[in-house]
Amino acid sequence: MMFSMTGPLEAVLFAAGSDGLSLVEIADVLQLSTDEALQVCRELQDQYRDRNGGIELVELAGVWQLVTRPEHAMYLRKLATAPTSSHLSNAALEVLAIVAYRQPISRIEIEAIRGVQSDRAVQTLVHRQLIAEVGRQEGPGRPILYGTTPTFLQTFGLRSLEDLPPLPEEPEIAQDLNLFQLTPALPRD
Amino acid sequence: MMFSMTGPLEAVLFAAGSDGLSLVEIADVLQLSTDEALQVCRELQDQYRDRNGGIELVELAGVWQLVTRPEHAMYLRKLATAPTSSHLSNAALEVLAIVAYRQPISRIEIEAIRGVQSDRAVQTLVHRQLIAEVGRQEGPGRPILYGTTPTFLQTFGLRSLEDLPPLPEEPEIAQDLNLFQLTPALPRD
Amino acid sequence: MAYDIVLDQFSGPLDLLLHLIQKHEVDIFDIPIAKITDQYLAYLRAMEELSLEIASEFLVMAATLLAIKSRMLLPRPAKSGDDEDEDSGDPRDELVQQLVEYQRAKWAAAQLRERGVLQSQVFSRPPLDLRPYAPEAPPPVTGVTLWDLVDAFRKLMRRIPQEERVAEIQGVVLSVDDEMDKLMRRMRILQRTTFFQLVQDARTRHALVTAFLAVLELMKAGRIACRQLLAFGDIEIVLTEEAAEG
Repeated sequence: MMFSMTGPLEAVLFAAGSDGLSLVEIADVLQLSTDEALQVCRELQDQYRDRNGGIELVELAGVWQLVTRPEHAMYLRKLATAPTSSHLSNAALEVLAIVAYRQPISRIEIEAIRGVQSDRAVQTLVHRQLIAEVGRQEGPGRPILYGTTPTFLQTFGLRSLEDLPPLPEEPEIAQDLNLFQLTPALPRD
Repeated sequence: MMFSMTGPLEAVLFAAGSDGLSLVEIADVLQLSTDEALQVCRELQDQYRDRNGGIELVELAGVWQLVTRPEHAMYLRKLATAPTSSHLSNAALEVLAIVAYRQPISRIEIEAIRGVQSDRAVQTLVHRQLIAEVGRQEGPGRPILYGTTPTFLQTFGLRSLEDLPPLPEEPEIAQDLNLFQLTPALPRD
Repeated sequence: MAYDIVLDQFSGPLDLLLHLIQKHEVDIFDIPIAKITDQYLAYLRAMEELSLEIASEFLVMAATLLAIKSRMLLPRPAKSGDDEDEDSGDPRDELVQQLVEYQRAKWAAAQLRERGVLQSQVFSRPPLDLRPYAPEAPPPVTGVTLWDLVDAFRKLMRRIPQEERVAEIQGVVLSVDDEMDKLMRRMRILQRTTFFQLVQDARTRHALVTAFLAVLELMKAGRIACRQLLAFGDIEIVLTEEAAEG
């Protein structure tokens, strides 16, 4: 019975990503006691050792997480400097455009505009130092707010954000603005 | 030699996470030919199958990536949000199915099959990047032609459009009418 | 019998027709058109009684059914060579063809739904931060211009459904205080801007009112200053409290 829980453990540790999980969290998710959870962790550790694969299970400061085995670092270096990394994907470009014009903005807001998950693109742009955390939003979870960086300005040859070309028209918003009578109605001829 | 490359492959796929890697990228990072890379991928797939652990290797839309095995979903739901969290309406699914099987196709043609206006469903699908403009039809107004996207393949777990189940023959379908029962939640008289 | 299934449940008139055909276990290639037409109209009438709006497509289909029904009652026209061939066929043919095609679409939609559910049981992990493996700064982005950026934005705006462009982002309750913080954050980046630029992401009337009130509050507090160079011109907003908070 214990043995069969290494599968679920591997799955939850994998999905938890670089945050890892504490023993208490593991026990909670797998519905085991912490003693049992510890046993399953050790079991999975042994399995990885025997398999001699690409990943292993480590405990750091009370947090269990899956990591790549150090002997494969050379391949990760290759991955980090792969040729694909000198250009931006369409998704990344789109996210960058949103951040440029709507900053500061959270990832959730970016995703609401794009209609698709954008965590990868956001991460890429942070990594490329084109956008960066500029604050936290008030409210539950205090999500990170992103803004563009000096590298962004350099990359696109801008002196400042004011140099950004004006946004294309959005008729709906223009209509709403009229309510405030800030501008005279457009002349009709 | 082949066998020992599954470790490095696992490490780089683990690092790539939800980005996944194309066969070309894998070959480049592992310094193999694409044929060899494909062989290593299949080998790792077999290893996962034999191990019966928590993760597996899948190919979606031409990208190889590690994912958790579906049978562990119950543990993961506590932990993570599902990738396709927001579900599609019946109307949107119908439009998507028509585009998937009949692409490239215009909105007018979609509406002819469904017998009902479909502009909203089409817009939703475009926004969610499940379908996209792939060209223009010849003729008056040059209507937009739609096709499915890589996001579509990923969302529905397809390697390519060839993975779509073949449409049933006409007579067959007539007998299968009970496939289309309304959702069981509805009261039947 | 209660027509307790709202028409909304049907994605269109063909869907409703298929439901009726299935419920009465009739052959799709030999539809008892009088019976099905009556049933169909009864659904529409029930909807009317419930004062629910009936999409025009449902009414068009009702007219089509009635037309087929009346043509079924007429004796078959004698074969006259010049007449259009379709006219001499079964009046139901076109509808049957449509139903069969639509049924295939429904079948495919059901397949997709199933696969979508299966796929939603599968989870991945965020990519590893590879920065430690690439000690030098990431290679500069090349081959992308400002116009690519603007173009990306323009395409994005085209992709967003009309009604969603003004949709509020969910779960965000707008308060003037929060809005003031947000505007100040933006002002610190922009230093000076116009009112329109500052509030450009106010996507609803409510958001715009909140933004406007926030601007007034910030003016009152002397944290920003506004000026209008031309009558009816854009209002320029300048950050004035920079030294205080940096």
